[in-house]
Amino acid sequence: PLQKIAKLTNPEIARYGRQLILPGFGIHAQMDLRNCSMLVVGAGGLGSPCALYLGGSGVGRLGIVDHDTVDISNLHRQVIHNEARQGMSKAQSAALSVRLLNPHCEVIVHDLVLESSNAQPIIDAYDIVIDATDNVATRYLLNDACVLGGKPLVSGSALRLDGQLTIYNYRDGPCYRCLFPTPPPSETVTNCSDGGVLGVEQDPPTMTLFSANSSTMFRTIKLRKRKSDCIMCGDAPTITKLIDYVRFCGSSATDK
Amino acid sequence: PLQKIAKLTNPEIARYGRQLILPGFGIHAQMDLRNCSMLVVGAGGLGSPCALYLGGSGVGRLGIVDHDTVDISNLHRQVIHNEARQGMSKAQSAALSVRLLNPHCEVIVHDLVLESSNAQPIIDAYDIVIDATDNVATRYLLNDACVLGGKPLVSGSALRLDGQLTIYNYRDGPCYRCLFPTPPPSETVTNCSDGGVLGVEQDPPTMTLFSANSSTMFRTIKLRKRKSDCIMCGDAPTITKLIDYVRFCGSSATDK
Amino acid sequence: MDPNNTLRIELQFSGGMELLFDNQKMIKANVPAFFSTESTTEKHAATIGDLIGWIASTQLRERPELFIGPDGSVRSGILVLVNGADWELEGELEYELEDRDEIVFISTLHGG
Amino acid sequence: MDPNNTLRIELQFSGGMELLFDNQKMIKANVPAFFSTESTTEKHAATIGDLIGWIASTQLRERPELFIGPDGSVRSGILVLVNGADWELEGELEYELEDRDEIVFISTLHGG
Ligand SMILES: [Zn+2]
Ligand SMILES: [Zn+2]
Repeated sequence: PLQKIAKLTNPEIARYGRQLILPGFGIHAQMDLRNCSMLVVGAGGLGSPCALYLGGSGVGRLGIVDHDTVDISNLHRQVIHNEARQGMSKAQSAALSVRLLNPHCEVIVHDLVLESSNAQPIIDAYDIVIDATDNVATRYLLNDACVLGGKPLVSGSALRLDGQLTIYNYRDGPCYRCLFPTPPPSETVTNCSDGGVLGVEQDPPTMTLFSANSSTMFRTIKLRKRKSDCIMCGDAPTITKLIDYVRFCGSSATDK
Repeated sequence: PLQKIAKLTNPEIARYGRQLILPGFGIHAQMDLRNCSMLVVGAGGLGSPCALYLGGSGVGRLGIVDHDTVDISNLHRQVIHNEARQGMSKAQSAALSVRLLNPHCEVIVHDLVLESSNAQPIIDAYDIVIDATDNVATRYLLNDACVLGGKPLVSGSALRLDGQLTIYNYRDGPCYRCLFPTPPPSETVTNCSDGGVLGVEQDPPTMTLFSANSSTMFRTIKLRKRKSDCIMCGDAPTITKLIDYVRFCGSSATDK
Repeated sequence: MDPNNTLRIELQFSGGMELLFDNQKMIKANVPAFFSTESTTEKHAATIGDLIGWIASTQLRERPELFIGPDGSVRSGILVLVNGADWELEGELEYELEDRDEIVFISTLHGG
Repeated sequence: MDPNNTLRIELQFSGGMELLFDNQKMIKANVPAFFSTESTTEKHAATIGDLIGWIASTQLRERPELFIGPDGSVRSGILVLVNGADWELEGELEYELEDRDEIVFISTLHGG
């Protein structure tokens, strides 16, 4: 686990000074960031700004999971990569950019596909998990591993001009399965990977919606609490270890 | 002016392919971007994502104005720069990053302070102007130059955890002076340069507010139309060339 | 209670749901205030459950299975909001519609 | 019309305005429904102009000049919303308050 420190170094104070004087943020929030490890799953459209801003702002340890390689067709919105890095692992490329921005952030590259067989120890090693992936099977996998590991899951998704942002498994709020006990029929899942959203989330449990082509671009929705009969996070859970998520979600789950 | 092209090259089609298949975007929107020149004024907290995403998405020509140099205390949120570029002009550094991301975007560096004496020809050379600056005097300067030059002005601002986004001088909507005929008293202006927001804007004229610490994080406000008695964009304008904005706004205008 | 009454309900669609409704993000619908209770002639006040069936049969232009599930609720992966709140807080299918309610159907997104 | 009536007005503050009000982003205020017309004993229905003066004298803890201008309107750089819309669309100072109105005061931001 990340070794906690008791005070910032002088170079850190110089770097984060503008945040330190922010009312409602300050030294305590900066120390919380510095002593926190976060795992960003996916270094694509959502993972790009996510990793850049988290790394820049002073997260102590940042894990980046992605098995894909940088392709020219990614660069129109995956701004953490660049043209010279075509063919490089996206996790590697994202880590390079974060290290150039902030050498104080310890970046860990997970150049792999997250699966039932390997997810739990990786999730367990971080304090907070951020789902920036684009398929249903990984969403259920991350949800279950986060419930089993007791980690909050920040889940972002985007499609075309719409975006959604939710925190699951946090402060008596729901897990992903409380909201969506069964996966959608495979024919309803489109993984277009185009669009974008980033935001902040709060108590009580809410979902934030973004839509660039409606008159009310943003709305915040009050969500249910944790469901006592949820098979994952409820009072008597029936799932106690990771399952086969590709089978659970049907054939479309890992399509892109 | 930017030379218009009639069709995309094959490398461009490969790069922007994911956008080209986006419903409601497609080839026409991509051509509009490609044949458009935009000026981003300010390469700081708001200018960073702005320049990266506009450059990546395929704007034909992107001008970047900033006279500041990269400082270590900028890097916590000005993610277009990096640690090795300390001391480099921010406009230069931002241009480097955009070129690495997308060599198809023609990036023009304006390493200068925008003033009454030099603003008009620079503004006139672009199709759309984006105000990502942090002081009142420059907001009025950009507003007036955009009204005189007939350019839409996309104005973003952020302070602490709040953000505001508006398009001025566009499709019979108001200019900045229609909303704010006189500058605020100097003691009310804080240029804390901390926070962040980015978004999209629409007909009718609206302002989008972002607040990370209120329960309704986002709201969209319907704005007045252009005011016929506005001294800048009204039916009988009394300002017909750029004025002294530092004097107009009082001493605080260019403080940081 | 006049059984010919209708309720003015604002239906909204998001996250791709609108593609099933001719790309309309919003429909102002006049929904019957009462529905027949199954296998009797009695009528009961319209619930969200009734609304879902009514939408599937009167508003949907294509592929109702992308909207309604075999159990008569919305298919999995759709979140329903009643006046801005998760419908689970309002009784889900049993919630009785009121005049001028706003009901939102959101399909979960899976882009990254 | 009972001149002792009050209107329930929800005041919101944004863009730093809240710092003038003990960091409250929202205040549920009971505002007099009628105000005296200057230099007469007559009363008139409360307008936003009256509300601004009332806020400055009853709600503001410090530095009222950061809220109210010398002309009795808000100081420059503050945008006022009436039920979500720019107050210019509603008559600005002359708008007559209604019970349960939501009035938002937004200071323009100048961070970049
Ligand atoms: Zn659950
Ligand atoms: Zn004007």
